[in-house]
Amino acid sequence: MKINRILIANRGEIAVRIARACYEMGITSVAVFSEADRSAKHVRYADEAYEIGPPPSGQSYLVIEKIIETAVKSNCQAVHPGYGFLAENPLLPEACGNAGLIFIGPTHQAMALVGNKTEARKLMKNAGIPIIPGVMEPLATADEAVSAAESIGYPVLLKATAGGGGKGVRVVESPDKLKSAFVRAEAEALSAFGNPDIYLEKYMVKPRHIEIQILADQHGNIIHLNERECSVQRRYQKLVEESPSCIVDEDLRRRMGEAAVEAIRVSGYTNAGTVEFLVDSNREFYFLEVNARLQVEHPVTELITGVDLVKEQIKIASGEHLSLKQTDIGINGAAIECRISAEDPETFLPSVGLIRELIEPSGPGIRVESGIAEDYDVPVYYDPLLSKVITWGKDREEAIVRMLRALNEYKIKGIKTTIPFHRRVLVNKDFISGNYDTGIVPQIEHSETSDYLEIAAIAATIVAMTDEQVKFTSTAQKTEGWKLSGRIYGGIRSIGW
Amino acid sequence: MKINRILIANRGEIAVRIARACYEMGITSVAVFSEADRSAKHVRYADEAYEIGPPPSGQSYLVIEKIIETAVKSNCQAVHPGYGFLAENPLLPEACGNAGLIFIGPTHQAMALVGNKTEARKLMKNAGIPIIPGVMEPLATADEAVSAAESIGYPVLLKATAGGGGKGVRVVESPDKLKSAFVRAEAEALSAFGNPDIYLEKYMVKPRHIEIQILADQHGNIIHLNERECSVQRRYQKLVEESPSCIVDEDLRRRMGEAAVEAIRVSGYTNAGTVEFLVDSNREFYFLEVNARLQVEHPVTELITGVDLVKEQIKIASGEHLSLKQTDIGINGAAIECRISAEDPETFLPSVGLIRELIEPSGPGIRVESGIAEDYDVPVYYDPLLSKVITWGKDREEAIVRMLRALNEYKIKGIKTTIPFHRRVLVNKDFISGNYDTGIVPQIEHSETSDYLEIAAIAATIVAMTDEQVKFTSTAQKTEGWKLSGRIYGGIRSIGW
Amino acid sequence: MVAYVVSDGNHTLKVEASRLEVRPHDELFQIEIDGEKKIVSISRISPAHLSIIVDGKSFNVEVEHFEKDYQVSTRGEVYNFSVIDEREVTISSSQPDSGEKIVKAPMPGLVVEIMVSEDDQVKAGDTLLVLEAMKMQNEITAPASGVILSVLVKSNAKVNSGDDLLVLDT
Amino acid sequence: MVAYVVSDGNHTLKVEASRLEVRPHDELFQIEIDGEKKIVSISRISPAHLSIIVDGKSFNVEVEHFEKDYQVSTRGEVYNFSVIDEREVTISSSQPDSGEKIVKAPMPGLVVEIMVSEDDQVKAGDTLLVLEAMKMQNEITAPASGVILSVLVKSNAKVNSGDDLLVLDT
Repeated sequence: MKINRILIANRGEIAVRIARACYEMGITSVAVFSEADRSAKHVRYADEAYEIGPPPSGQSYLVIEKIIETAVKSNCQAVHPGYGFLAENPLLPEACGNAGLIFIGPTHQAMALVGNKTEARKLMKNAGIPIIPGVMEPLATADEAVSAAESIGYPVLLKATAGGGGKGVRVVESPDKLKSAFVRAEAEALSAFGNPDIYLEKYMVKPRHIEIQILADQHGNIIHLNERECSVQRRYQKLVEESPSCIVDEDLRRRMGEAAVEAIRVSGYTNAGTVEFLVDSNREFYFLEVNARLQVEHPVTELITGVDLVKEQIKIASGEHLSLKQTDIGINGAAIECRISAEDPETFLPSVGLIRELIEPSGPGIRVESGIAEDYDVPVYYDPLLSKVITWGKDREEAIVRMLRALNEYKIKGIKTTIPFHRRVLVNKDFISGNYDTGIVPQIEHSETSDYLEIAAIAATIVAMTDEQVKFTSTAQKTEGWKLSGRIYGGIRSIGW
Repeated sequence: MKINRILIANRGEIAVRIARACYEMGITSVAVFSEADRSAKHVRYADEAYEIGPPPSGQSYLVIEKIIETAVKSNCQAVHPGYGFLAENPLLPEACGNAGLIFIGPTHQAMALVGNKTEARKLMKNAGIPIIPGVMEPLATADEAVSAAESIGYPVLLKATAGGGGKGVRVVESPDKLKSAFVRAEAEALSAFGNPDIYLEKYMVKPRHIEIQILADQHGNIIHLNERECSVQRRYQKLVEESPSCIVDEDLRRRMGEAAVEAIRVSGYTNAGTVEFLVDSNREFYFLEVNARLQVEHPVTELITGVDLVKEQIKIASGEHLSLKQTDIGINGAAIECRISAEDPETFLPSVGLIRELIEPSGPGIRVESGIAEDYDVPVYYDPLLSKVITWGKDREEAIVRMLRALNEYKIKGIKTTIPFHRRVLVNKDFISGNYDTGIVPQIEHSETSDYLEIAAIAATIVAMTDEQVKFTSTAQKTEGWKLSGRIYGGIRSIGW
Repeated sequence: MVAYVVSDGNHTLKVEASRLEVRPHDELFQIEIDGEKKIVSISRISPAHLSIIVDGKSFNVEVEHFEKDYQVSTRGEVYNFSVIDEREVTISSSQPDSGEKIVKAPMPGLVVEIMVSEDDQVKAGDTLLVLEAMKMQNEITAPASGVILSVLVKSNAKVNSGDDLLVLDT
Repeated sequence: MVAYVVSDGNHTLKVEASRLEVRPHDELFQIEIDGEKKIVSISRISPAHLSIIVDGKSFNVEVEHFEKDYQVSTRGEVYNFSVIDEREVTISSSQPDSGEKIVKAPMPGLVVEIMVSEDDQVKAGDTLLVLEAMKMQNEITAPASGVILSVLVKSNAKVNSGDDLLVLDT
């Protein structure tokens, strides 16, 4: 079925990303927005836009009925969920099906199957894919957890069967702490996912997080698009991703790729998806989970393969056969992504407020995926991800130095962002050498240089001196409702620091 | 010799482009600027910056002594000329050599040789490279021109031997107009180049302009990096360029590539250069000239080959062997460039003034090379090129639709630009089909749509209504020297339309 | 309710607008355009940059103006309007076909050459002077035949867009 | 000549500045920094964005400030300064070690849970309340041991950065 109109059930950079793909395919894009997002970039970018409720996402972006109602009312044939929000909730594809809408993603059955961690583990084990040693069923009692941990050996990881995003996850180092950790994990899982089921697996100390991008059509054709390394993580949140991985050679890539294709095949999974693995220091890989959606980090794969994953998603959802064969997929150079968030770069505390000035990096090998604009007021209600910078280089070294250049060029004024943190990652010697794992973030130090201290002090003095001398008569303007405060007053508005 | 510091003898987007390459190579970039360019982007981007004179380029960017003096004073080892200004003046490489500086480009001898059109024609003819039928020596008298035209057949083209940029060029359709055209061309050549020599060749009606990018090291290694098609021209000025060309197949590419490599070899030419050809409707190609510099349109080649031409230039200049072999050069997808100029998109009259708001396009497959920034006052003294948008696609169709998206996203407020013109090129059916030649520009029509007339009228009304109601008290601020006028007043500042 | 007459030369629209509601992130207007009523949501991103949603259609609109001359662009289309408050609309007094005509600079630039002087006879299309801007020489031609009454600029003068250059008696 | 004391906690610099000349595209200042004199060219790109050239070195500097707290960044480095007019420098009266302490919101957010109430005894590091912002729950902890004198916010309240949350007697 030819898709002419797509409702984008998301906001921020990914909603803009999808609207751009729609434009390039001649498809009408339909945005939805909460009251807080009336002037957000995705609303302005889309061809159409409909309000779906108050600012909290529980009353807007997460309300399936409103999404479906808007899609039907605006004559859309399909719904793209992006990532986050409803993207991995099987009730959305189910509701789409009931309303005669195409869901751009897997079937609700396949999504439910891979979303259940213990079911997915069993499936993969039966398919001969290595899994992390652990129990195969949810733990009925804390005592079961104790005996399982005994046989596997500490440290162990407690995880919610229905989990995701690090919630309901606890590392347990020794037997004395297991029972209380189990009780707390159960409570957290119940409150977060409405399902208290907990299972247990071996805790891998500082593995590498490496995932395989998959495309699967509705006719049984499945290909993989190489790996992404996402080991730069903080509290299970990825911060920097790259492709290819420094430790994946052709043989390992082939083996992981085949395992990922098999994982998708046995799950009956279609559309774009990602099979996540942990890789230990012996370069043995273990199935972690299937991400049943487009990933935040999909652009690094796009840059080295030349494939537009969002367009492929739409083509697959409309019933087309994959136009690409496995042999069409190569690796051209290297790509890195940094996620730019509205957070303090030291404390990672959120920072919201008005973007007073915005200068995006450009020039050779730089791609920006952004959900913000100048004069945009970053709301407190949603994920702090503002944008992503992705660089391409003929090799990893060039991609890294381009990323440093991009981070230097990128100016987001009025709020704090994680740009300075990313700079520190990029100059970290373990990161540069490629010899790093998921333990890298705490080791990244703020290597302050006082090289530019004098220049900075001179600049501060000039601004201090000028602000004293210039008497702005701007109150009248401000009350007229212009969003000009940031422009008019030197740097006076500065929520966030 | 390792190059650690480079003086960039240019301004605008190309100076920024070169400074970016320097950053990525760990090289200190040294900018020069006229009084009018103190706050220009290239000055702010470079590590160091030195003023070299008053605004007119004849008193600043074109003064070789000032360039050399600044390079020596700032301890640079090398000078990069960019394009335009002194880039093809052999006196600059000669002066560099005398001052012990590396010139990033060919030797002054090779530059002088290819810069003399009649000498270059003789050289190529002797090397067996097809040239456009015409005389082999400068014409001594108007009568010589008449008899030469007689034997070649009208229309003919009069060209300055020392020429470039369309100056001293006249098309003559019939014998009665030849003599007076010859006199005027001679006068124009003398005033433009200090050399009145004129030659004559067959005027090719609506050929395609296709050029081959070359890299040649100082050790005799020469490779080509495929063709660029630059047939979208207005008064011999390229406006849109693409690679690969729609009419160049593998066989033609190999033959033109070999001819270009041979042209470079017989000229003793080193560094990056371009061999321009005209291609007729029978796909026969004829040598036009060698451009002894980096071209404005070099990014389209970079996007399909993955080679950073500026970095290669610097490596060649420092004496390195080419790290690339001809077999390393492939074609990955397709790329298009649009040159964005400060000109009225209908009349092409210049438009200068303050850039009040700047939003650059981004997302998949878009690269921007820009010399401007928000709050920058575009000066009247220099070339109107503001920036370039280059898009990459897996095929030409994707590159075209991405360019349309980029042009829609690109907002340069306060002055007029050629963005609307480029939109019209991109939707022109001859351009889309690939079946176009250098005659395309006059055929590009302004296909006005009134689809958005009502929305536009509503927007104008809202602004008119609001401007009446809001009384800005901004005079005080303006006199304080802030460059905020554009921000504060709706759209009141608008030199240029 | 304020009414404006908006014209791009080919089309003339009467637009009436009244603000219905100011909300935290937008303003609602009732617009009557050529007799048709619409409710329109306007979010002012910056003074010259509006987000408009009407009947679910979303438009990013850029509006620049110099007095009553507006340039409005959206979705890649550019419209040049005159916008006049209905109360100010009077019978337009177009410039008379004959009489004194002031030739103005169509762009900023440097006067590099003046081809005419006072009392010269010129034909429509004759080059009067050459303005250089951005390395391009631009010929300023006579809009009609007539006699040069006065030349208001000198060689090497820097002029801005709209500056008076010459007076022509036609 | 104005003098400021600029400090980032580790370094304190005395900076004196006087404007020498206003030129069309920049301003020249004489700067004396820790006794050393320099001529500095400043071009103000926007209020918070300066181009500085000194001894040929070119710096793009971003300056944001809230009252006397400055955040200055250039070439990827970020400095946090206090900038005080020399005339205003007095013996700084630091907050007393004991007594009433106001716990302020370190960021804007929603108060999702309050763990303490009036007269509660708390230890340094105890969680006092949870602020949610951008889908993250952030625990606000006691800066010192003491007794809660009053709780100034309610559950579900929206607070801004710097708002008072509780008063603690230490």
